[in-house]
Amino acid sequence: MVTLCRHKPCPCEGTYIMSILVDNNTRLIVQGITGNEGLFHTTQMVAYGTNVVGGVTPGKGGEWVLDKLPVFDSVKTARDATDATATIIFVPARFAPDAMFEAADAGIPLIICITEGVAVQDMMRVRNYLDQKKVRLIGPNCPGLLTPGKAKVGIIPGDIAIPGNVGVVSRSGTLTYEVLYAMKNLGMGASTCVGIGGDPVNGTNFTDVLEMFEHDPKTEKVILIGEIGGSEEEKAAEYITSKMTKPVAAFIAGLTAPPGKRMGHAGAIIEGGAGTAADKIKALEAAGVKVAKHPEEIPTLLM
Amino acid sequence: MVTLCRHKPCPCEGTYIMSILVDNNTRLIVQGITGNEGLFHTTQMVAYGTNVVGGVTPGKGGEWVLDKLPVFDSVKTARDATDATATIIFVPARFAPDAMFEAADAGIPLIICITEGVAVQDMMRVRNYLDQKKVRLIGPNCPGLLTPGKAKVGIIPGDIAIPGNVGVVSRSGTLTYEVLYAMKNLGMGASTCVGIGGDPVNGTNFTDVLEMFEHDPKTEKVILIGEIGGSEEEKAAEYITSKMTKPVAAFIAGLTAPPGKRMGHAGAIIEGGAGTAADKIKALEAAGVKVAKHPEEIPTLLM
Amino acid sequence: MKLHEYQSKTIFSKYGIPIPKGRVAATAQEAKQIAEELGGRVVIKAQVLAGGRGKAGGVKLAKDSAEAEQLATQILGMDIKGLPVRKVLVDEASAIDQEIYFAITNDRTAKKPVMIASAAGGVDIEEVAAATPEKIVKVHIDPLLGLREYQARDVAVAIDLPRAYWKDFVKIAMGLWQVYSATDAILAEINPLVITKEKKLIALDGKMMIDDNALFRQPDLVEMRDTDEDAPSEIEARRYGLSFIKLDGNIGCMVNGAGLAMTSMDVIKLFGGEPANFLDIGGGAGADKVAAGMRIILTDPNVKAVLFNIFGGITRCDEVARGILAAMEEVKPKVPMVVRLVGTNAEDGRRLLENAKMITAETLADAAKKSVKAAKKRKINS
Amino acid sequence: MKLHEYQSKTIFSKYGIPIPKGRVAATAQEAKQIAEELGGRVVIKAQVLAGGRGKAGGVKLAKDSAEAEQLATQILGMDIKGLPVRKVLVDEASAIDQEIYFAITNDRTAKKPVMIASAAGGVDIEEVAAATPEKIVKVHIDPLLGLREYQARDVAVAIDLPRAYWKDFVKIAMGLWQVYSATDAILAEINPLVITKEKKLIALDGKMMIDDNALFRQPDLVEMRDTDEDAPSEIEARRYGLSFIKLDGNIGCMVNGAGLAMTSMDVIKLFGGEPANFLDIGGGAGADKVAAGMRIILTDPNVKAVLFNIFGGITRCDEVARGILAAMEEVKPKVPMVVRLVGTNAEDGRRLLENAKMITAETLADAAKKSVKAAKKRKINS
Repeated sequence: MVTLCRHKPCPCEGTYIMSILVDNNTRLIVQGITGNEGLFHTTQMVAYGTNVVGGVTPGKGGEWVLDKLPVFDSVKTARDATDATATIIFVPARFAPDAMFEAADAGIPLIICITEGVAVQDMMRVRNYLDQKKVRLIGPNCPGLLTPGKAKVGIIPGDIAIPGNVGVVSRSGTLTYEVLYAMKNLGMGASTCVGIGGDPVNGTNFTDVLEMFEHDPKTEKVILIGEIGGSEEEKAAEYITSKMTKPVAAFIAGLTAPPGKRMGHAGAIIEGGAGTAADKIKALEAAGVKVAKHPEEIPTLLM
Repeated sequence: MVTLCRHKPCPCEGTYIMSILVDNNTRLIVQGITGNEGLFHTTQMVAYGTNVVGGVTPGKGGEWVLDKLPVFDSVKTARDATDATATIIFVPARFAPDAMFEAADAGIPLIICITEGVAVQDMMRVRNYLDQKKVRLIGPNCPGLLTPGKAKVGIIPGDIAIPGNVGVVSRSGTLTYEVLYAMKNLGMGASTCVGIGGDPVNGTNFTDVLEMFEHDPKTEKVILIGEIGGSEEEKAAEYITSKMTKPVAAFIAGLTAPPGKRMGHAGAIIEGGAGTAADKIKALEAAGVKVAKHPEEIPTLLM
Repeated sequence: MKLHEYQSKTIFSKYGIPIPKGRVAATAQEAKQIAEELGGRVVIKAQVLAGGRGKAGGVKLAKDSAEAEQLATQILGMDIKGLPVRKVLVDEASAIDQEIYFAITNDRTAKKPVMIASAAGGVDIEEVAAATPEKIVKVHIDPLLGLREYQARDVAVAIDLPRAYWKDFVKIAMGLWQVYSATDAILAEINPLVITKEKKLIALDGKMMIDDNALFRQPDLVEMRDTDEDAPSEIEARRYGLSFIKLDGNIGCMVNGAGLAMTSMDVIKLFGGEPANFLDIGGGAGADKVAAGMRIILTDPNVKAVLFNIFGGITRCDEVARGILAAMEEVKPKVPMVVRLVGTNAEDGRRLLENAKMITAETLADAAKKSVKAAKKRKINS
Repeated sequence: MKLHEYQSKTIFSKYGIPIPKGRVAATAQEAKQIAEELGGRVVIKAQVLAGGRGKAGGVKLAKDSAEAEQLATQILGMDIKGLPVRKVLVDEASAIDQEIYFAITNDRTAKKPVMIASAAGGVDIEEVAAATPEKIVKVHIDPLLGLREYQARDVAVAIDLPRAYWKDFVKIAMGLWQVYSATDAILAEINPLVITKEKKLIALDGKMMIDDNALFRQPDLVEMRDTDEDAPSEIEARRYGLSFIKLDGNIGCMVNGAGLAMTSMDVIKLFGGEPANFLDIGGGAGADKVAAGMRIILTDPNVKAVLFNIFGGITRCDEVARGILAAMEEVKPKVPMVVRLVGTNAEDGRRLLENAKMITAETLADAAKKSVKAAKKRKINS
């Protein structure tokens, strides 16, 4: 069974799962387990030692995957049969919203959605519905979670990270691997690596994860990997300033990126001046965060 | 300010307002205050002594009603200006759903909707939205609330009831008046009378109100007035059996009513065998409730 | 408001639910022609807004167009539960492998729409539901989110639908949800939804009921209303916004409020009488509504006495009294009238009726007793 | 995906939002004819997918059809921000009393759609937002419930819209919400929404952006895509599902993942180089995608060196290596190539490239330095 936050008073009000998110107690199902990507990464996750307990592909209930994982027609039957505590979604973008609604309705408290390219109006509906149900979502368009040595729930290559005391949170995919790899090369290990995904509307954000790391006894330092767009990095800087006691180092991608296609005047009005890499770096530095000039430099800032 | 439930442990989990629902501390606004019905009943409520603090009619903000009640363009401005704790809705059926959504969004914790004829799919959306926001709704299609001698929030004629220790809850309108009138003629007074309305999908139900009465120190006995259709009376009987310590008397209208137009097979499947007056009477009698043969008999069953 | 089978199926088809080829006919000749166009065997189905038409002989299989004409003649001459058959639907016949029950309706207890399905569809579905409730699947729909495909798939799984049909079933379910939402239905029912020998899912029969309170935004549906089958008195009542149901007794009732109206009927019965109707004049009814109600009551030759029970709230008793006086002027009733006025402006109302030779009563029980007595007396006299 | 003004306004009109009479023209003759049909004064507006066209002289008022033709000729000959004007919209001119800003877009922070409005509409709205944010009204919309009329009314009140216009404004707001929902828009903007001297509310200009991720369910909108204005390399990239943006530097980049692609550009710059493009081949790209990406990069004559930075995860390095080899076979590149492969199947990939005369690197910093050096050398040599 999942480990719930045990802090008293509980900073998350019982809404999320701690220390952080996944470990050997996680019982994982895979939505889209018989698809190409689903099957490939299920194999990888099982090889890593993740406790995958089954999968879902409508129309393939009753089949078996890797000779030992049962396939179900629905998340509900999968959960009933396996006591799953988390689900990872590998279905195509147009089916991903339904997959998330289904997981939430089946009572799965933690959903990791790897799928890229989910329509944003769908994501707003999903997010608002999941919030009502107090379900935690990671992603979509994210590489998932890695608690080195314990569980890999996603697509982060398992061999590029070693266990340790540094929490890593990132909006990016392969850039995260770059950082984990640089850490490993310096002998620095990660407590958990959380890829929150780069979509404009997603589930868990930087501040949520920083809060988990702040309260996680296994995490002593934190690396934050951001990029241009939105204002999550600025919000993270606010949280770091007001609540965070553990040291944080960061990297922000996109200093040289051309300004994105503008969202009319509305974009400028809603986003305000925020969103550039320079602004984000400034906000983080003002919060006492050391910001690296290139990814390989990040771990050295915490040594 | 409204009086919140003060029971420890709180049986309502802080979601409703007690002792019960309205009294002299209620600060009421009227949605649709400048309409015919709204104005007529505002006059009656003010005359009764209800603390009406203003009203809402979009497009008439800045006007005054009865020389002393300010009219606002929106519930939000009305609430900001008056600190209203409850609202009563007198707008036409097609605008009533919006009026309820608006009141909920403006943060009014208690909504009484008198309007008759609201479409049922609208009501399902309203009810589910209000539940999310933890807003209490009475009605629609109901006569509202009367706490004799303190506050009249609705259309129950004030002079047909006297203060007392009997809680009255009813799905019907004029049938409720009949019972209050019979009580008064016998010198029996009411703590609060709650008209929950007869629509298939509404806000507060019998069990909610019975629970409030059970915990209300001012209520010693309860009268329940039901009618054919649905299964709220059967649910009430279950609650009475398992939780209620105060004596209850009841009347169920419709013993001679012809069976209603049938809702295909689905109606029979969903409603099951329930819904007839005879079934309801049987369920209530099994719960120890004395059931009257005609309305004037009800008060005598509690004497 | 109920829709006919042919109307329901036309709407189904608009939202992508497969239905048999066919058309509605008002004459046997038309039926013959449709059968010719369709070729092969056809089903002739009486279009009446009443259940049990199959058992009443209103649904017949014809092997060719000649037989179709003959059977249509027969069915168009029938009365089913008192309703004359004015139209028949001529559908191509389907070879059936399985009958499924599938509907979306409101669950008032859950405050949500609900899908209901069963592998044991057909006319005996209610017995299935009563005897083996485990064969009935119910899945609620979030009214703010709408039906999601996985919910439809869950239903397919739960009724043991073979996998080959899941995709089509999901399409039908999503279509039925759109039908339900777009038409403000309180019921959208397919029974049976059949698997044909050709391995297709088809909605063989359809039933819809529309929320009368939502008709203001459903102008197309209002035009579909078939008033042929309502009693004239009910059509007249609807015109005035009155809620009226004709019954078999002899004491006419006019009451404000549905609950009080039912109660008045109950009390009449309790004291040995039989109500002739249910009539709720609603809240705040003016003199014209009251007069219309009285005309409608007095059209019924069975009525031997009339009971007025008005508890003024929104309704003002003086207005009601004026309506009664106006109607008496017009229809010159010959039956005794018992009137009981309480509440808003009751004094004024009573004063207005002082010279109208009506029997007055103080309480409902008193009024009921007096009307029962008056009706009996009248019976003996007449 | 951006829509042109004329496309946006056609959609607005479909959902009941009033727009000026007018039509789009591809030639000055057509523009003249439309002006004749409309009569009176007309506005000629360049249809390009770029902002600031008014300040660039792309919007002109013509007093008659002759002047319309003359101005259309002039505007159709323009380039605005590098984009040739291929079409003009000819609208009847409006006499304006007030300009309002009104839009619905996504608020990513709130995870909800948001209405934005201001009484101070027009081209300077962003300055208004920056200098006097209190003049900007924002109201969030529940994505499960949708826009409700009272919210639109609240906006009308908040921007001090005179009461006489509330009803029309609410209609326009509900219409814009339907536009936004039905088209999967990420932006539906009316600027200005004007009050005319004739006391009417009209959407004088419109701008829409559609969510590319939702185009699978928007076939009608896909057909509206104007590819004339995209760089040919970007169109080619889109065909292969690659994310490509041309830049002004001389070091071509091919990277998997947007964040890592941006980072690679940043690191090139950090070590003194200038990236020639942004190119994300995405996750799990096969050899064909890689080959297409390489062709696109090498079409740019400015490119003096290419940096491949692949961190294998879903993407397998051996697949990427095969793509590089295939593309090299085809395009015979003459510029130096720096390649860095890490992660899934990196060993296999490196082995495949052993004989391809590429510069290899261990880290990103190393790879960036080497490519900068290679590009400089090449510059001197060439």
